[in-house]
Amino acid sequence: MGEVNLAQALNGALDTALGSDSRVVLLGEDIGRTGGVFRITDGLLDTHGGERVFDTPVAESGIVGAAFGMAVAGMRPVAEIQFMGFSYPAYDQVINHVARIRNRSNHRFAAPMVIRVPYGGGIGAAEHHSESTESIYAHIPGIKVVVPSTPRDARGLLLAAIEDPDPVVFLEPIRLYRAVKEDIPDIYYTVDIGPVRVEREGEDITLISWGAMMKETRQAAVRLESEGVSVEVLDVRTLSPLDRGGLADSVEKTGRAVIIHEAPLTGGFGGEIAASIQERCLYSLLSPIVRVTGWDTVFPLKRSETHYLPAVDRIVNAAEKTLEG
Amino acid sequence: MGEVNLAQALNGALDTALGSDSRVVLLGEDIGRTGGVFRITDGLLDTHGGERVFDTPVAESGIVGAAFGMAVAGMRPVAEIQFMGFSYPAYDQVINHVARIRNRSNHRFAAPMVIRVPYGGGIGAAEHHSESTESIYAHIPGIKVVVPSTPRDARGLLLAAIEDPDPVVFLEPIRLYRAVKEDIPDIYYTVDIGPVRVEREGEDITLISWGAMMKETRQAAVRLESEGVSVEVLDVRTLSPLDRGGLADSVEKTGRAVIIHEAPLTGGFGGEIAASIQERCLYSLLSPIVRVTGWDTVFPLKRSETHYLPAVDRIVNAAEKTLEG
Amino acid sequence: MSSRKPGLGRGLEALIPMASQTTNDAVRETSPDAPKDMFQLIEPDGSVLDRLPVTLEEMRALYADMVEARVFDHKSMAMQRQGRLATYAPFEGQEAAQIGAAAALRPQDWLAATYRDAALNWRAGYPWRLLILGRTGDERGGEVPESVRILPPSITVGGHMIHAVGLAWAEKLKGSDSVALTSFGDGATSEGDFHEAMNFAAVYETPTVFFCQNNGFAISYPVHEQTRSETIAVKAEAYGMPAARVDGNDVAAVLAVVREAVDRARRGEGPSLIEAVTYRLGPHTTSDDPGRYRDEDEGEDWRSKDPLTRIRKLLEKARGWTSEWQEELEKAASAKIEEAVEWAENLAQPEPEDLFDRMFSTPTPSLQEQKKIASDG
Amino acid sequence: MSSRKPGLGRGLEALIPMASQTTNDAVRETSPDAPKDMFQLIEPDGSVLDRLPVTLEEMRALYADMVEARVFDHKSMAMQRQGRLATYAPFEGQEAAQIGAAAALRPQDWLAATYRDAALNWRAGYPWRLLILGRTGDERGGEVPESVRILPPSITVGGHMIHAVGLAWAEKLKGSDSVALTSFGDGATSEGDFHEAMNFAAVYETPTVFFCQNNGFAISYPVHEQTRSETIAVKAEAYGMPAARVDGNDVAAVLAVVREAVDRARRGEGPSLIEAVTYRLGPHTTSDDPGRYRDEDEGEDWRSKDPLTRIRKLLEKARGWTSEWQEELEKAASAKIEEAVEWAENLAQPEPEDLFDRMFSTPTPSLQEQKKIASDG
Ligand SMILES: Cc1ncc(C[n+]2csc(CCOP(=O)(O)OP(=O)(O)O)c2C)c(N)n1
Ligand SMILES: Cc1ncc(C[n+]2csc(CCOP(=O)(O)OP(=O)(O)O)c2C)c(N)n1
Ligand SMILES: [Mg+2]
Ligand SMILES: [Mg+2]
Repeated sequence: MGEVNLAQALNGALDTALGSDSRVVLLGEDIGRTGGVFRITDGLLDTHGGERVFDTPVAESGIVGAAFGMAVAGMRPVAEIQFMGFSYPAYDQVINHVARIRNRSNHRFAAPMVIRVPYGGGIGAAEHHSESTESIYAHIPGIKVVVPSTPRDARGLLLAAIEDPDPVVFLEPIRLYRAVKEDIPDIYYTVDIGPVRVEREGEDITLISWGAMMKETRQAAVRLESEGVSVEVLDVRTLSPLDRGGLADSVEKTGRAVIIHEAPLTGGFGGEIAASIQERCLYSLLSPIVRVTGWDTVFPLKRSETHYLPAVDRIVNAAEKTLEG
Repeated sequence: MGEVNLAQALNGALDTALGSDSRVVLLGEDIGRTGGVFRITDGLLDTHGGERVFDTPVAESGIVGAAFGMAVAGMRPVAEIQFMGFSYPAYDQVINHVARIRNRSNHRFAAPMVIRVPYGGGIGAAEHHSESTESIYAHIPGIKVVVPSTPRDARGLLLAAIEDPDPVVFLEPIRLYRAVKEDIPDIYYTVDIGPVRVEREGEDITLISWGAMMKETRQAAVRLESEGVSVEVLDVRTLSPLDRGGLADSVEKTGRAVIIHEAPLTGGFGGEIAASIQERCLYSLLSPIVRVTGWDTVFPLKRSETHYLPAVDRIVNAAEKTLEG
Repeated sequence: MSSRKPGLGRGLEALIPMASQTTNDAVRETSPDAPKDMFQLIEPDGSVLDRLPVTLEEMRALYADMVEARVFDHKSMAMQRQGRLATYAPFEGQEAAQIGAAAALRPQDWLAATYRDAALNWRAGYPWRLLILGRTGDERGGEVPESVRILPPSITVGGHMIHAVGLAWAEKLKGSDSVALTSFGDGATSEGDFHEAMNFAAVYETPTVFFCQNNGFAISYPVHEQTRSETIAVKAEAYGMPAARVDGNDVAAVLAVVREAVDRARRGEGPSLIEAVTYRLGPHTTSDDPGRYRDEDEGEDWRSKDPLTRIRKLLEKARGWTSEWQEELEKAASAKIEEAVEWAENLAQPEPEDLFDRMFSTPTPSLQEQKKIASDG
Repeated sequence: MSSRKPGLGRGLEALIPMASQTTNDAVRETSPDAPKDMFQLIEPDGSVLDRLPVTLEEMRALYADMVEARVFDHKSMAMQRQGRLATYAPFEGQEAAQIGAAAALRPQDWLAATYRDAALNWRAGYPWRLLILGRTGDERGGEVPESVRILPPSITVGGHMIHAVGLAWAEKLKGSDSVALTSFGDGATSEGDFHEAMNFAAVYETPTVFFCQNNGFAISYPVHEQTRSETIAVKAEAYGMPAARVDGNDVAAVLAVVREAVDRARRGEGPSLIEAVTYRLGPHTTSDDPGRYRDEDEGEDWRSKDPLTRIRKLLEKARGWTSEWQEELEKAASAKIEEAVEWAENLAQPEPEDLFDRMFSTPTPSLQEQKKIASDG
């Protein structure tokens, strides 16, 4: 496969899945002829044909509900929602049906399906195109929520999600689609859904993030290291089920944590992570766990985007304050 | 008004609002002729007529969207969603429109409206009838989320919500509708949206809850007091905006906190509260903040309900462990 | 133009009023309040209007099924009053619609129905014992046998219709000849999900049958207030989909129409919508008080159109019914249902762990941890 | 039956093909691909088919508005390419639909339109400068003057249609004679929210006009794949609502039909649906590449139906157009738009605090705290 960016890694994973499992079908708005607004499905209609890749009407609840029916009947549908801000019409299908059919039927039926959702801001897009509402999905029992931040993970996690016997909401950081490149294996491989990935090992402080904000988190880590701080960086990767042990292990060691996400503070998933860590390692905490997040506001339009998105400075400042604590 | 239960207090508040403000209209499924499945709107169609109280088709997005339009045009609509488990088809309208019109129009338009949603389990109901997904609403910037647990608060908060120049999601604990009685003033009064209510003062530990779980929380407090523990009980009442100061003040004093809610643990609003408290008073914490919550499962049907709902025992045990810490 | 044609002269297919076909006008001229312009084979007095799609023996079997369903319904109402079931949504009055529709399905066909469709589900293969178990408040009631392709009853209104589109779509892609039928009420057609499901089915030509039991009410809200379209059937025109309106209290007519729709779907001719006009004789659920929103008279009127009575009258004329047989049927049905109730009630209560084990194929580490906490107390 | 009638003989009202009225069949027989059976007053070559709803001077004004709109559209495309606007959704080809519809509204009427409706919004009272400001990525673009009853453009597809139902419902309850018009695309009719909005409007008889610009595509997905109904207009039958299909490239026809729908609504006769058949000549947005999903030929074909050209030809015949006037119009329009652009670009950038101050009537304590953190860094 050679050096690919995150978007190419996803495209390759979908191609591989279509090629290796005849139960896999793709459906979504504009994913066929145009290859999707982000071109993640580019070429797949041509390669795999109109019985595997479906353009759909503009109807998100219909997309997810139809995919659900297909999954129950034994297919492995991968649905694309064009932007996270357009996923809400399908929220009812996700929480009330996709996440529940196994429970409702005591395992008689299941919905092995993937809902791919580009998310996050930073590209100066129109309203609703920059959402990070991962916590409303991570709160739903019965689905898994996965967010890759590297091409390698993107391919491995997407293939794992498609293989998974249960439904997976797969969030794709728009801002990273073409921003990170990596050499990844040209074979069928999966990355386990669940474990956090220790991206960088360190002793003094743990920076915890996922998806798009990994970019700024990595930059902050480099800055802090240059100031002589030994930084551990965790890429959560799977928000649900959450690797509480993996998170606690790191903070147990460093005694300090900063959680970074793009979503608004209140009710953002950082709250869950902070709560969980203090439950497990309060007595090792040298300083309060701090969250660097978006504000409790609507994600703003282009002109104000930088006023909203947590910048590297904010992360570094928070880490420095934490280190003083 | 004399001694009324929570359901009667709400009915009275709606009657008062309809009587005192001609902009107020009610809409929802079966709220007219039958007075709603919980009879909260009982008699209001007769008293105020068919131009103020509207039965609607079974279409939650339509209900909220139409109420939104009415609010923008200067009315004060109060929409009822029959059960929280049926609120999700309207989630898109809430997050993408109701919560945003003020921001989108830089104050030119606003949506002063109330969405009433009965929530919570404990009555052995069918699937979807026992949901507690308050955290998916509390995460939305631009709306307020209120949950009364007493008749007095119910009336005062509902009148405040209707008066509020911004949209309010008003959650009503089904289990408490007829379980708590109280003498409340027979006048127009409001209770401020925002501040937590210190329901009981104490020194050793803070129990934090809201809505339906206040019942078990109160019982746990009594049990603990009988064991000689001085318990402070906070009724959060407003999940958003959250009274972070009020919560911190109490835990600053007691050094210990247990948060109780019915929703699943992961991504439940207890995470936000715990994260916020440790941020503010880590150095006063004598023990980790513990959450006693529903499990990360679907809310089960009648036969298993008691396996899910946090019982008084679980709260007492958690408090006792916390007190040892 | 009415489609009620006396006599037994013509073939069945020509009789079925599909909205996009010739009898279109009949469909469009009817109103839910005056359900006269709809396909009918048997009148309330038992007289037959056209050739029936079943033999006398088959008709006796359909009747027996309706009796069994009604026994179940009455028994369930009684049990709920005794606190032995959680809420129950009775279908009394809708037996013909439900048994007729189910009789048109084959085991390989999928079914996605609602909380009120116990008779439909049962006749299509969902065991009584599981239907009862579910209503006692036990998730194991949703675990139908491996061979049964019926989803657990949908409790949300409207959300399950699109599932039948996905199920049918999958079957089409697999090249099988299974179809999917989804049953729902008049109220459900107000949900946006109805619209999306109808549109997807039409666009992808999935073998889906949309079966609407228009029983006059969405809880307290009468159908003529829910919508300004003259019928539910006419809504199919928005999707370029054929539709039929049928007397939902006429088991033969329902069977004929649904069978035709199922056959069309199986032949690759795509989805269709059927409106079965019927009436809920009982309350919405055991917690409902219909006195708040409808006249007793209306109910009496509909009682005279009872789906069981008309078949009994027909069979009587054909010497296919005796009061002894009726007694036998009722006794047998009671016994079967008693047995099912006993099974459900004697089943060991669910364990606390079940909660955690049912969420995923394998419980996640988080759930395992929570399970441990739950069992340690 | 075609509704194209030559000559200038008949009154306007009789000409408007409302689906539930006489010309129903015309609406139902047409297909989006062959938009011939629709109401038209002016042919592509500028010849007039029937009495026009406007005087020559009014027609000149409509033409001037269309020219101004097109100048805006071209200017915006260019600005976006220079990085001065965020994404832009061009409306070239849809000027007649938008200007015609807007011309039927009065200041007291409400409007809820979309990202592609800049011309419609502008002609109804939304200042260019604010439309531009919004597209530079500034929330202040949504702050229309106090007297203007236009919601900021909807970016989600479909969610805003029900808003026009609520707005109209409120006006009806208040006893005013304001109506609400909502504009949306063919793609939006696939959303469940379209269905719920149409149904609510019909059920409560709100004075709402549903104005659909069927421009052939939802991004890349052609309208004949989006739905199997022959037209968008026919969908109104599912709600018992009248509908009309109109040549969306004929400004006079659009004005006549929308005016009739607005008048009906104002007279208390309830909502209606109008399908304006048109074509998006440009890309979906500045980030779209139409080459991936449609032939250039198709576009050429539609260019020959250009809504501006046909009015120019008509005016030419009536000696109401000269090339000098055209130049004047374009120059004046450019100047106005330049001025608006300058205003928007020179407006002080938003302050970081604005984020927090815009969320509620008064910022909550939490937001005040966050604002402080943000400004302290
Ligand atoms: C999404 C959703 N909204 C509301 C409800 C509450 N509810 C249960 S049944 C019902 C009425 C449904 O009427 P209809 O579809 O005609 O079916 P019927 O009960 O008459 O069989 C309502 C509103 C629900 N179950 N789901
Ligand atoms: C709810 C929602 N889903 C998806 C999108 C992405 N999207 C933007 S425009 C569009 C196509 C809309 O087509 P149509 O309604 O015909 O309007 P047009 O763009 O042709 O004017 C889509 C799918 C969106 N904005 N909102
Ligand atoms: Mg009904
Ligand atoms: Mg379009």
